[in-house]
Amino acid sequence: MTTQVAARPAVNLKGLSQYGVYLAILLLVLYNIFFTPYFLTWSNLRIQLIQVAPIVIVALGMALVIGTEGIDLSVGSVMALAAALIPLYLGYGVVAAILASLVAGVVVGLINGVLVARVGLQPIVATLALFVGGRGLAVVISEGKLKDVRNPDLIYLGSGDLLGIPVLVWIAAALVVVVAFLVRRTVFGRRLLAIGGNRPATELAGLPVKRVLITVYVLCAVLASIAGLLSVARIQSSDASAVGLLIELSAITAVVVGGTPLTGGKVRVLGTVAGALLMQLVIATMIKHNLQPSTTEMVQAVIILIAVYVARERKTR
Amino acid sequence: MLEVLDVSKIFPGVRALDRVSFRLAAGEVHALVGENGAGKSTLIKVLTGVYQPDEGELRYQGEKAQFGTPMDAQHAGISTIYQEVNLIPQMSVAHNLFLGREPRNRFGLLDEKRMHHEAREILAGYGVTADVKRQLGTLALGAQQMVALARAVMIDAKVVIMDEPTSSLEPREVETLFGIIRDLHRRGIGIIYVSHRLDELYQICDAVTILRDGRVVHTGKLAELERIKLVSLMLGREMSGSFSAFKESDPEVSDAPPVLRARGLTSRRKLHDISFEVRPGEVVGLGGLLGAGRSETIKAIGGAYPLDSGDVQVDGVDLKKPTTVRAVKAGIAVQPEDRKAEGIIAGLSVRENIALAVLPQLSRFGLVSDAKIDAIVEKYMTRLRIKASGPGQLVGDLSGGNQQKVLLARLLATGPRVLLLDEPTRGIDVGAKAEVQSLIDELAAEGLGVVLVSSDAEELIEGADRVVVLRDGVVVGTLTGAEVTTEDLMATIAAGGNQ
Amino acid sequence: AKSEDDGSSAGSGTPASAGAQVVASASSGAATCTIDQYGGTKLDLKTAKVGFSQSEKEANPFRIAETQSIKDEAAKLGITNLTTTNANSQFNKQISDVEQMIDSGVQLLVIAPLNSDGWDSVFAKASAKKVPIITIDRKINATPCKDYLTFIGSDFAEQGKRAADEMAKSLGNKGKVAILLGAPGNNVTTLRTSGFKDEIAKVAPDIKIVFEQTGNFAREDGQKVTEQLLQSNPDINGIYGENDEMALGAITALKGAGKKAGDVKVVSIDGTKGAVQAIVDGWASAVIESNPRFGPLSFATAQKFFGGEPVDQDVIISDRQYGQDNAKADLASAY
Amino acid sequence: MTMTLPVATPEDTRRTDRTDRIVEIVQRQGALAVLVVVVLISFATFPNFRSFDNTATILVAAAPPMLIALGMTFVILTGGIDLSVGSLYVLGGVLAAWASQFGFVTAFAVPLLVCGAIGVANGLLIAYTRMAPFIVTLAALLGARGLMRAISSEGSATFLVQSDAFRRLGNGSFLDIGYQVWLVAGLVVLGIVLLARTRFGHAVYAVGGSEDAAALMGIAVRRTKIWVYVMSGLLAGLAGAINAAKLGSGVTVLGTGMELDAIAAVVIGGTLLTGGAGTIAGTIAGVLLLGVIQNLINQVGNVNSNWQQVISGTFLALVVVAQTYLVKLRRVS
Ligand SMILES: Nc1ncnc2c1ncn2[C@@H]1O[C@H](COP(=O)(O)OP(=O)(O)OP(=O)(O)O)[C@@H](O)[C@H]1O
Ligand SMILES: Nc1ncnc2c1ncn2[C@@H]1O[C@H](COP(=O)(O)OP(=O)(O)OP(=O)(O)O)[C@@H](O)[C@H]1O
Ligand SMILES: [Mg+2]
Ligand SMILES: [Mg+2]
Repeated sequence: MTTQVAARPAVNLKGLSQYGVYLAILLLVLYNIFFTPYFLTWSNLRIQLIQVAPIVIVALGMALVIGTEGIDLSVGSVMALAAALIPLYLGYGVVAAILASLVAGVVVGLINGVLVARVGLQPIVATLALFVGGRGLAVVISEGKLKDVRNPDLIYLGSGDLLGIPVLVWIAAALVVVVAFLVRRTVFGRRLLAIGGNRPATELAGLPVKRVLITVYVLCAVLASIAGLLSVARIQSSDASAVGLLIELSAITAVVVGGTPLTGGKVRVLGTVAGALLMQLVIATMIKHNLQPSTTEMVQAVIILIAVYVARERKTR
Repeated sequence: MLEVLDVSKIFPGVRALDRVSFRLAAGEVHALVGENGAGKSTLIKVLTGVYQPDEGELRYQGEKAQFGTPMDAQHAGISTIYQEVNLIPQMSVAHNLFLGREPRNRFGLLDEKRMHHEAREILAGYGVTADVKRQLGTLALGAQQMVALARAVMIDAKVVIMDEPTSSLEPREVETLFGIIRDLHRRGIGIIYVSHRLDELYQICDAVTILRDGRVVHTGKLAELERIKLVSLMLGREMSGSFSAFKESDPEVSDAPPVLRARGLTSRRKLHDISFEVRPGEVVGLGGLLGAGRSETIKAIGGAYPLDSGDVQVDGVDLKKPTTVRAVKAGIAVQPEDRKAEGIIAGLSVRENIALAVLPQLSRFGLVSDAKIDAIVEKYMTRLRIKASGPGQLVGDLSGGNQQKVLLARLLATGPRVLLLDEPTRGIDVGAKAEVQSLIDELAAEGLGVVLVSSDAEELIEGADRVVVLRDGVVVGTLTGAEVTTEDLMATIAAGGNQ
Repeated sequence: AKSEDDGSSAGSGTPASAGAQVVASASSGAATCTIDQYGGTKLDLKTAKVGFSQSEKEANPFRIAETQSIKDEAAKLGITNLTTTNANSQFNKQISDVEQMIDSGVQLLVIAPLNSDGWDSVFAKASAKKVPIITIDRKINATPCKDYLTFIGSDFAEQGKRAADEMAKSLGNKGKVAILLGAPGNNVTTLRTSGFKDEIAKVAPDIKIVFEQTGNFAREDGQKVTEQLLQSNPDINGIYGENDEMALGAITALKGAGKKAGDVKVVSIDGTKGAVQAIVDGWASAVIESNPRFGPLSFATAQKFFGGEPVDQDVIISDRQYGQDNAKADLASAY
Repeated sequence: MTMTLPVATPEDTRRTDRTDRIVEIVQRQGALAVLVVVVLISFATFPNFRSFDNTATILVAAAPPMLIALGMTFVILTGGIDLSVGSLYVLGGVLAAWASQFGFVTAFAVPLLVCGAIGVANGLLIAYTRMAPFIVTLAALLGARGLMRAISSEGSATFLVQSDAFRRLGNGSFLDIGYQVWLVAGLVVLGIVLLARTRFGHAVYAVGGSEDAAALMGIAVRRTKIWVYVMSGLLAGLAGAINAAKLGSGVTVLGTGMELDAIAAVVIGGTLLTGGAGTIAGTIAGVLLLGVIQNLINQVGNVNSNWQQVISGTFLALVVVAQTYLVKLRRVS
């Protein structure tokens, strides 16, 4: 029936909701250019990109999970596990250490995925268990000790440059491209969105829903473990009790502020990157102006609300 | 009594109501008809305060009225049964019945005893005998619809509005409903009645208003309007002959080996040793009352309902323990009963919805090929005459009939051997219904096996070559031949009960 | 598993005696407490039921050394009935941990409190059963010898003050300094900040404190904040880290920003191995120690108390400090 | 985050009501069943666990989380979530301690007013802007914590409780059970009555069951939503206040992760995160279960703090999986 598409009166509004995050970033950058000394320098941009990289990587995985109408609280614990394993296996070389930490991600992802897809737990609860237990396990593995890492290859990942741009940023950018490609161009991406849109319907259509869901949780955990190992490389030490603390909230915020609805069925990869960047800039601005934590927190609250309000889905049906 | 003048309602991109005027007289049963998406439900929602009109005004009992919320309308004496059961499935039957107006004791607390007692009494009058403490969701849809009806009528209403109340009722329940409507009619209560089933309209309605594309195209006495004329007005084009699009002639059913063979399907208490087979080109109907287990049978074959025993064969190959994935691979395509909850993915485009199940075939190394997808989407959109602004339109924005066609397109794209269709024409208008029906014929003619479930007895008789009748999860008979009538079907169902 | 250091770290075990706590003020005029004043009965510590409540996870060198020291000393003294709990940084859990130990009949409580206030309900319970409480490392704001027996620990304000002295010395009394604050709301943070600021104002008014941001006592946060700091205040001369972890993070940030050792003076508090090593390497100027080895002093105090001798109400330990002169030599005794 | 669970599947109409109800009770009160089993085992194993004092300690410690979980139950029943409760809890405590200098009544009034107001803000935003509750209350979590830090000079100032009456409420007892426990018990009973026996309670279930249907049935959906967030805010503030009374000061280093504990307790208690089904009795069992686990770990004694987390996490997973299994059993049988 609806052979419609009569002139859309709300074009401007819609544009605003699509590009709200980018607009917010622009405003914040403009503010900083005028009011923050030394803001417009390459070294400053570099620091911001380096600092945001781990959050972006975690948020990418989170966006995939949220696209299936799920949520993953365990990402911080996965980072801790990955971090805890690195010093243990660094003796075999950097490749072994990285593999060990990725395996940790795979295992956690499998557990989450099976709990969600097969046992049928609600994602927030399924991942809560590993949120609590995972970090404990990581600290047990590391015997509660912070361990310095000196392996030059690993440290290169965290603080080296390639063609003038930090390796860390290259890696994050590459992962963004991969995930964007995954969502837009692959069968897996389409299936993921379909599950988020209507899981019973997807199941009845004969799609391997459980397999896709498990894969999504594994991907999310593996991305988190990459973030974990990169954090270790950057801090040049492994501290299982601290790495990735509360990152789940930052990641979820980045995803949602970036315009991906928590109700699933839609993933905005670039928006997610922008969301993370926005929150990073907010924090950087607060620190540069030497504001108190109380102010920082309240301003963050307001910015999250405004960004999400602008980007919220208008209910049309 | 209740009147709207020049009301318009605009949704982003659609003018759902365009200067509609409508008048309900006291004691009148007024039919509201129109194609899917004509604006019937929207008009009702405007009348009852769910939506505020963008233009025009509302008059109630001679005075200008404005309802901010459905609650306001209810207080004013306008009671509504909305399209699709709108009750709370997790709550008990009694709580649903009284929600928002529960009886209270002198401490202001709910009087559960009284509530249960009264609920039992009221529902008995509607032929519902289930335990009122049970979760509503565990009742058959028909019973749920009766609860919704009871809820709407039990308040002291002056106007009762019913949006497609019969789409999930069985014939006996429809009779009960009509009894109630006649009673309301006698008491001088105005009734607005929306339905796609034309027979019903002529049975009980006095007046009719026809909507098309959000505009009123006709209003007047129903008796003065011929059926054929009514349909033409609705569709905006001439309709000729029969309303059922099924071809009269029975196609040659070959004695080729069956494409689908279900044997001894049994599932805890719900299905008992159900066996039947479908040959290529054959349409097998599943008959029975609501709750007979037809939907479960279909889902079981499609791998979506757990079986305790029994097996399913496609082209002689056994599907060991059917799962949805295996069933689709083997060539079984299921169109579920509940389009919104289990069928379409409303937030995705027509294109994505159609391509969903065949993505692996349309891709290489896991990468989708846009060209291939476009080709297949184009093919089915043309073939099924899907009306959408383009392949990119969200399915949730389509009319019911077109949503149904998108769903069919998804099934057909998988290149199935057997189609299992559960209520394929529920809630879609006569035009779309005819299209879907002729499509079923066409597909069968191409050699597909089709299983058809429909609560509409006529559709079943005309559409199917053979009807397998179920009752309480047991096969109680099979009707074959061109001479089968609705009466035969009813008789078999009834006889099944006496065994 | 095989770590980077396997094979080379054979000699890392610290001798138990190294770095033992020393009481600072043995001044005879200080207030004391006896078992008669406090109430309770004499008993033999060996057979007594002892409870130790740790506040934070054993996930950093300070807490690990602290808990270990209590356990080791108990084992050494032959105390068999020691219960330990850990509140995982949740204050309410620490309160109920302690209450539960009182319920189960402990006769001596050693508490490393997470917070200085909020102990009312514990005191009420403990005083009803006359269980002596020794608080270690952080002081509780209450009446000694009544609510609790005694406090053993460092003077945090004094630590801040000493850090300020070292900072002033290494900067030659002028320059711009940034503070990496500890976790907000923590009285360690508060005291180490006020001690530092007051002393700077007194001894080196030409030193400007231009930047104060929290690093939550964590290395990563210390690094991140310092990175931002170096962008907005490239001319910074000194960084005061309220613990070693943040200072080490700051040093990583300094390295990342292309600074050389000694360009920016770093002073911090705690005395962990990593920080002392940083002095040896030239990145840090000084580290004020906060000694976590509370076991021997705690049990010695308890033994005195149960034996009827008076004990000081405030046992302030003297913290050492590490600088260029002694860092190398004392590295082994850092924790 | 609201996963669609198959909530109600059609069941055999012929099944007798009684079996239906017994199975349903076991399913619904799975947490209670687990709690009973755990308590019985602990009774047999740990002599100290049996003591009256220990029980009283568990109950007192469970009082503030119980209030928070009570509010959370209402919120989750409507299909929402409230992440701000941990922050409101700390804020409530700090405000109560500060306000106690003006007397007993203000010590309650101030935190209730402020936390209630934040609840109103949560509710309004969620009801009127259709923003996800998760994100609105996440912002409130940050905002409330910021506010708490702002009034306590970045958390460094601890207000001491000045009112003796207020302090007594925290540490006094009646029949050897703390006043707080009585207060909480009273509120829980009120909550149960409110949920099961009033129109508001039924509206809460209806909104969680199906928001659209509830609206069409004439339920004031927005008002119901606003109220549950107000209740959640008020109860979190009250929990903070009674905790401050117990501790004797407005401790600022509390409350992180409290919201997740509350959510875990509610879910362990059998309430669906999708809303529409669940009971307060289940929530109580959930809170007590978490408290008992904590207590048991201490009873075992000398468990490394890091293992404690591992054990808690594993236990949580086991309980929830067991719950789900019970639900499935019910569906199949
Ligand atoms: N909330 C809404 N937002 C946007 N468009 C809407 C909304 N509700 C209805 N529409 C559109 O308004 C038109 C009229 O819809 P309505 O539901 O009133 O049709 P109907 O006559 O009841 O159809 P049916 O017979 O399928 O029930 C359709 O084009 C529909 O897509
Ligand atoms: N609360 C509900 N919400 C959505 N759909 C429901 C609900 N309750 C039942 N249904 C659906 O309605 C269908 C009809 O239920 P019923 O108990 O009559 O069994 P049935 O065997 O499917 O009936 P039929 O033989 O007519 O197909 C069920 O298959 C189920 O999918
Ligand atoms: Mg309609
Ligand atoms: Mg059916």
